[in-house]
Amino acid sequence: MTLHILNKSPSADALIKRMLCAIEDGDAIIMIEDGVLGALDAHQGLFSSIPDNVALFALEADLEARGITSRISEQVSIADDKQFVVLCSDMDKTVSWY
Amino acid sequence: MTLHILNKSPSADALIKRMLCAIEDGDAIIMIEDGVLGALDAHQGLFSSIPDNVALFALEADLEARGITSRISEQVSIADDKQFVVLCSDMDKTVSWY
Amino acid sequence: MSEKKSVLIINQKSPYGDAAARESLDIALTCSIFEMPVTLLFCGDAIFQLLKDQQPGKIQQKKIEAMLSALPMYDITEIYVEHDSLIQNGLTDEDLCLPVTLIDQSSISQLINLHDTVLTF
Amino acid sequence: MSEKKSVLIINQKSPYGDAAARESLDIALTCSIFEMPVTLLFCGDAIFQLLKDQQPGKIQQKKIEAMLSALPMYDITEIYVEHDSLIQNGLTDEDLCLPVTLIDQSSISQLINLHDTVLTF
Amino acid sequence: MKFSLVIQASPFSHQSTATAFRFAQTLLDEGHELFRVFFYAEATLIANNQICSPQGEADLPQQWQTLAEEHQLDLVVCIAAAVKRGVIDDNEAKRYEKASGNLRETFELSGLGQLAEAIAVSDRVITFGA
Amino acid sequence: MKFSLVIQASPFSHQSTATAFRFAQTLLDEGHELFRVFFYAEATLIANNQICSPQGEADLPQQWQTLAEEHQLDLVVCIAAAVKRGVIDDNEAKRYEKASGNLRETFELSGLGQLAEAIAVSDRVITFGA
Repeated sequence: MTLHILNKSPSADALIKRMLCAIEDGDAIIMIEDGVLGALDAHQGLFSSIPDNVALFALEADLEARGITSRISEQVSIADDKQFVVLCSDMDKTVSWY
Repeated sequence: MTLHILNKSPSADALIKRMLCAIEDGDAIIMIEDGVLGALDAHQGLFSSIPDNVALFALEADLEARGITSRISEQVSIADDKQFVVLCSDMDKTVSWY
Repeated sequence: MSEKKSVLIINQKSPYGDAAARESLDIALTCSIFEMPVTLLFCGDAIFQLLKDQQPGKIQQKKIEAMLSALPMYDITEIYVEHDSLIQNGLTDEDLCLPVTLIDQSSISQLINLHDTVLTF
Repeated sequence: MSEKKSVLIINQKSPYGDAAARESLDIALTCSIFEMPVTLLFCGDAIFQLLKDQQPGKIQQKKIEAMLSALPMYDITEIYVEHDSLIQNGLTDEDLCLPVTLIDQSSISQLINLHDTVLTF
Repeated sequence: MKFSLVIQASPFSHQSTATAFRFAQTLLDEGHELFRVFFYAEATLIANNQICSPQGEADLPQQWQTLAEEHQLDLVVCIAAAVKRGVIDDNEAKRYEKASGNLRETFELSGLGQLAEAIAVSDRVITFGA
Repeated sequence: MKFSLVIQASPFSHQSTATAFRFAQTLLDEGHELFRVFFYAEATLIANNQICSPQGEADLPQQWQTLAEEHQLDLVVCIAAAVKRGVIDDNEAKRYEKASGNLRETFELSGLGQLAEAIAVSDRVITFGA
């Protein structure tokens, strides 16, 4: 099981498409830095293809910085720095997408 | 009349779309650095919307570096460094897209 | 300096993830101090520079929103936002910290035409 | 070092415009010297790192192609290329400077599964 | 659990070094071990001791140094990447005939082998890039 | 015709500074005037005199210096951008209590006003970024 760490916004189409192709059952995704822009409700379609058992997170500090905490999709859970570390240790490995 | 200087590859979709929207009759485009990847014959469709009187160039040194000089679209003219300078002086202003 | 060249600054980068937002703003303020007419255009991810309620304390950065709010004091009031980008992100101009003029992507060429020099960030 | 962790390096950046190609290669060679099994994957613009006939003399850089050609000497022979990216750019594996294995984008997950550590460039 | 971090992006134009710093702090708070932080490519720039962080802004080089001193962290800066970016210790200053080194305390220049070792011995290697 | 160039990207990870150098050389060869080259943001890193360019590779800082000496070019490095990146002249070294400056000869630290002036007086301002 892999934690996919995404730090680019939805404007990085090709990157996000590649990452989504690399997702397997039981993986998780965390959006950090500019990546959290993908958590917006308006971009819900972006992650429509991922399996139900793939959890989708966005990093709290980056959501708050950008003022979008209240605008995120229901699909996305907010992770604080501690949960980010927990996710990294719970999953077998991480892949950073940038 | 504006010279548009593009240095990102076709994978920068949104950027290229914005640049194409900003093109007017009589403008010119020069692809430099990674931008020259857009000169490939395979990406001919990218520039299908530009008016006939918009000239399309790619910088010679960057085409050669990447080994794609022989693979470029008929639409694209090769400019050497000197022609790049001439284009900048012939047009009223330049906009760099990156 | 004899001439007053007009400057269009095209912003395309999101705040915080990239330093371009602040670098661009510093140039806008300087040109304005030198009495050059400055117009700002925000496209793509750069619209997030203008979003209200930014709280970058946890990531130890300064509020871009607060810096941009100072623009009217520097007589920079020509602020354009690519409407298409707002829509794509589910936002409207009421979500922004400054009064702006919405334009379609297809109108960018007119802005370029109206200015002597164009800088991009 | 007791374990021999296997390393997958995912390359996505074009040569020359970005320094990532060389930085990635240096890590691949080092891991191989330390006897860690290394697999390289080239996706998107990174396929141009492998293209034949590069002549970066005028831009004063070293041939990435030449450096990559040395990989087999370092026992790095697991080289995968995203087939979709070749097709989009009108290229085939005959245009590349090394023997590679073509894979579909949908097979990247299998490569990730097979390795202990994944680095991206 | 034993972590190592690889940081690749410039601290001056990307968030990576700051995000990695918070991550390092948090994992140590949680009782994990941080085996090594490897600064590569543009991230090596952080170890220049002539950086003057603007007043009222985060001083990331100092923050890393303080964290390293508190927890005896191994902050390794890739020597090849650093030297070509003008970040050198006194040895390199001599070798390249420069007046003096400018490597910040607690950071150490070393080769990519340190990264290979970190990969070999760590349970998790997390990359922060841009 | 009177040109000025604005360079924004890191010389270590992008082509911009190299492309701008060829452009500068060519425009001078063609008999144009180069009023000023303004190094901004990450591009200010080029003026660090502790950079040790690898053997057999282009030494861009030296190339810019040589071109500037030949043509009395005005190479201006944005002071705010440079100082926070650890590129300082002797004045700044004193002000920030650093052991010494590391600004390469022929480069000069100055403010953004120099860019505004370049825009005001040049016929063309070409930006090289990434």
